[in-house]
Amino acid sequence: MFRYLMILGLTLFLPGLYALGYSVYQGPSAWMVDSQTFWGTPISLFVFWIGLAHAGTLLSAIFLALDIKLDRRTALIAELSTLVSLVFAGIFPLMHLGVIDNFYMVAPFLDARGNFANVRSPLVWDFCCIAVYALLSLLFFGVHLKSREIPALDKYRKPLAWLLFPLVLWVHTIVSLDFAATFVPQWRGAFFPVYFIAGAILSGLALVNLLICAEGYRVRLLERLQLICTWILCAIWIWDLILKGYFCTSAFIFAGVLPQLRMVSVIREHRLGRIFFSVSILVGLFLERYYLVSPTAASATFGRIDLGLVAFSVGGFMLLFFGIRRYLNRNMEGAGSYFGEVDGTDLAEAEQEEFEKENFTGVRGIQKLRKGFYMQPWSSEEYRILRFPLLVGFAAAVLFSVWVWSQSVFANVDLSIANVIPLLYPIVAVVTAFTLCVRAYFVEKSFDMTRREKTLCVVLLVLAAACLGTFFAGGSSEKSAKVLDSQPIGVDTPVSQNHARLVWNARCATCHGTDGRFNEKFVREFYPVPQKLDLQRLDSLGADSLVKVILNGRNNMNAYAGRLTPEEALGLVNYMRTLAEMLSENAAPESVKEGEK
Amino acid sequence: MGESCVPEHTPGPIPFDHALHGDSIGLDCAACHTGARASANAYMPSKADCMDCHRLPLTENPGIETLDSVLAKADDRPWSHKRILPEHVVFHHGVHAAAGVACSDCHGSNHMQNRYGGEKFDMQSCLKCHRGETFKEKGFKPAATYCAACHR
Amino acid sequence: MTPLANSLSCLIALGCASFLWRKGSSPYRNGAFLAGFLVLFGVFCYFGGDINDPTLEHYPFRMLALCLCLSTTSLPLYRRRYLVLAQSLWCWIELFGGIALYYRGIDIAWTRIAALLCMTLCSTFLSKISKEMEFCLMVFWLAVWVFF
Amino acid sequence: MGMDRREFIKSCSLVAVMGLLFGCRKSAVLGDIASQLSVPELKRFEDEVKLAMSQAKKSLDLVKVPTPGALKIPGASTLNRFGMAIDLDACDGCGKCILACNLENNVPLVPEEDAARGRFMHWVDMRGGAPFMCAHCGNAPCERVCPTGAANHTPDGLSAMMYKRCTGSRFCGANCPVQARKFNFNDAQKLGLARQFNREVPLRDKGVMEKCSLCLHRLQNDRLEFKTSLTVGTAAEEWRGRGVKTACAEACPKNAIVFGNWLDDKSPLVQLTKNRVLYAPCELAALDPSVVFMRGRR
Repeated sequence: MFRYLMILGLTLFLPGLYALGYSVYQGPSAWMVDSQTFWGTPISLFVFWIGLAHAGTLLSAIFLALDIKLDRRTALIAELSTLVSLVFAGIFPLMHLGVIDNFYMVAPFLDARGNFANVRSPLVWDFCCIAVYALLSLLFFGVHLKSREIPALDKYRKPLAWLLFPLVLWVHTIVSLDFAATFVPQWRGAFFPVYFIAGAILSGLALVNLLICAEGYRVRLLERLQLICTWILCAIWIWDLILKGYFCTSAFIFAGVLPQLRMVSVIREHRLGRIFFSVSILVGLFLERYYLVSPTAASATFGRIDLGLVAFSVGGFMLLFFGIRRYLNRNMEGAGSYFGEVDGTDLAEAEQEEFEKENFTGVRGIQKLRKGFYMQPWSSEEYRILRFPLLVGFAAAVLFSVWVWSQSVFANVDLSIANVIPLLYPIVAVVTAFTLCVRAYFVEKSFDMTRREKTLCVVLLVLAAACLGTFFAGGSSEKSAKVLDSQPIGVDTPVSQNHARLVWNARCATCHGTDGRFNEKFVREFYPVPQKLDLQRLDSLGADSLVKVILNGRNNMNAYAGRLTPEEALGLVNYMRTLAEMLSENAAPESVKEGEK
Repeated sequence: MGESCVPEHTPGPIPFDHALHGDSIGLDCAACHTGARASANAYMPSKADCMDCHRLPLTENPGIETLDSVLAKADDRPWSHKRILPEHVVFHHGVHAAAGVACSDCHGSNHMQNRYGGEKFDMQSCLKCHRGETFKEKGFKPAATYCAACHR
Repeated sequence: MTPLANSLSCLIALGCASFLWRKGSSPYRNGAFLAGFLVLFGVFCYFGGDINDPTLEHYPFRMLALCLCLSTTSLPLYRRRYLVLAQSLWCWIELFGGIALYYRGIDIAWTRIAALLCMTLCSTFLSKISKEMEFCLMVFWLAVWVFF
Repeated sequence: MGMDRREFIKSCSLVAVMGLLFGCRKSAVLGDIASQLSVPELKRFEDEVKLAMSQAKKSLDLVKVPTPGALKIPGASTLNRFGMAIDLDACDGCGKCILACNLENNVPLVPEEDAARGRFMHWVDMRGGAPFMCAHCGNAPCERVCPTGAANHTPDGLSAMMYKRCTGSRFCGANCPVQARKFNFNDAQKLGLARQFNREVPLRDKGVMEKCSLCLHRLQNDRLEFKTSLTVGTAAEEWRGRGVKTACAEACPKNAIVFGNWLDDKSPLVQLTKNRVLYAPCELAALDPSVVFMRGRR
């Protein structure tokens, strides 16, 4: 089964890879680009895949955090799909850049040049959120896998889930702000955070349901949630319609109307029917994002490259996801117990029914209520584990804000707290998770890693360090090829007194001195003493003849014809008058001084 | 990373010693490197610039005759160097000199021994000085640090 | 939106809250109610305010969050947890809606967010939630809605 | 362990392939061909301006705005705020400003298919029969969303664009309410569509945003020269950018484009707009634009 899916994925992936390569080579003109926003398919795909990436953490973490039970294999499938989706969600914003080599400039680290990313930009928030989300999802998945062997790790899952719960919502909120914070009329929407989260949850659910179908079982809870989500999304679309008079009919049909067929039991009970609902929802949501990202009538049409990019992501996802599934099935001991090959489908279903009953009818709750169920605030196990790391995380976030504010880049920028808030939680989360890991490593005695895992950790650390180093160092810029030799002659325009002064100091002061007296040191040793500068002499010679002297030279005076323009020479003559005036003013007291001697 | 500055002087046939031409005889750097105090670039002297002084027999040193003969045969523009700053960087040599930055602050005093280059300029070192973090003892006024002051 | 319509909206939210999470109600019922309320709030906004006013963009969602907050008081179990979550949701909508509007030149309602955040933190300390406490909470939310 | 090594080598080679993928965008082989191509003739630039003028159709919705004052960003200069006013009564839409701008700023040509779509690189457009360019908003939306800070404000009122810092996310273009920003979809140098008429302005690479810079280079040069030639005795004098004109203002035969300093009473801008009614595009009116239109007398 997985093998055929992989082959299908591969057949989609290979032409898609060509499209990707061509896009990277050709740049943004390769695909359909909206005439107003300059964005296009890659950003639609990014929003789509980041939505799908919510499946795993949403289901696994949020259900775990909220005590809604989900069996292990569904949770693991969901978590794995998150990781794989994130890979593709990460590729598209990267490849859509005009100058891909400069992508590191988006990271809010100080670089060797002393630059800093503009933390006011939602794209910077995006970058941080997605990076942190990917890291923590990987960690969550790893802990989940490992907790089977080392039960001690199980108690870290819930704290991590609570950490991921806001993060997963945060990520999509930030993605929505990419749109909502702009002036594009079609993206007016302070409600976009909720809208995008609803869309993401729905697409995530649809993806997990689809994957579960591929595994050959079903989880009714998720199917129901999926149906309910379509209603809520439809309600949001209606509000969008009220607000802007804009409605994506195709999305409404695919993701709003068709899934309602689930109410027909014949279709619901058939596996193909269930696959149909999920696919229809996914198609609908992709179309929705597509029309959202390209709001104005496109000047180009959806072309082969756009299709190729879609194929690349879909095929790539299938290839990677089922590849990993197959790999895990083969190479991991007891993969069955992870991914449920041994559970019978019926068993799971029965189990599921029970969970649902418990969760939604409150049977379990009433039992607990009878027992006098009550928990002191701030006393839960997960909170105690999370307490110290959270403190470290918050401290780091505060430090980061202070550091950002002190960046000189923001000296001319009206930076407000609203600009930095979106960055804070990802920082809290990543630092907290890191501290949690360090703590777990030292606290848990039974915790040890196999050699391969250790190598993996080291490789990851080295990669991370290499990334940070690259971000810090930045690219180099091409040096100018200009060769400078002697000063070229300037344009012959009238020169100001100030300019004349500069010319005088550079060209004349060697002999004549900056103040119009002689440059004693130079003249005394080598050169004939030049004529004294006084007003009478200047007047008697006249400006014209002085200009000629400067340009053509006389006696010991050199010719400057090739090096000064006539206007510059005239400027010098004028400046000489000023100097002479200054000299005659100073002469009187000095002659008195000499007399005293 | 960084744009290290290594001026590539073409060692012309003309024997030249900075030590003989500098402060000792009352010459300013800008006398030969015209534009150093006045324009965007500091230039190299042209032959005419040399000949301003050297058309007269200047000293009784034994080498002066060979020098004069070499000079007479030399190119119009005997020296050149490469501008190593990227095209998008605006660097005005004159404005720095006018602000009171001494030549040796950036270029060191190695050239007095006729050793060139080795200055390391990168954006970080520019920025540090502009922010007033380096050369504190010189008391320079803090300079512009917004991007468009130096880039285009 | 006029103060009158604003007050009216919180009454609507209060009325709607009583339909949620009834004992023995299925998730379908609750989901349908949520979607229905959202449409209702949207229609209310359309008639109650100027649709071109940017602050109206997330108004129905704020109403929904208020409605959820109010409805949590009648939950049988995990009341504190859902109380905190519902208030966080409201905070979330206010904060990120505010940030989106801030980029279009409208100031963020910091007092409202701060009040909600304080209440969210405080309500994590609530032990058994008595009838009086329920009432106080509801009054607080309505006050935040109307006055801040 | 053998397995490990294989895995390691595999991942290493994967990284190398990725690196190659990235590297080939600017590889030496491709770069060399680029530099040897011929430069286009002036005639083509003139023709393109004519073509763009014939395609211009967008009208402008103008609303009244007050005279721009000092910028409201921290660290803003209280002496300078450069801007322009375009006299709609004098302008006859001849389009000389567009060509002047293109030549001054080395604006590249576009390939035919882009021209057919109306996707020109011109910094000055014709909208509603008058030149239209970036308004250098005091509260610029493009700068707020630029992730790298490549679009940023100078203290004296220019919305500047640092091409080397630009990563081409095109977020600024999306957020500009009047679409004054142009994206370099093509490698104009490689396609032989760019020509450096003016050595003072660098050619832009493929994949970066550009827009009217208010002839930043002229202001920069003037400022630096002013500071260099400032006599020591009169240090109190500050640079006000007097005497600088943008290329479009210089080229306008009717003197309908006035460049100057909004905060300098001696500036022609202040003097000529004194008795006029100022307008700005309605999308920008709330964003404190520096480039405005004037029409009618007060």
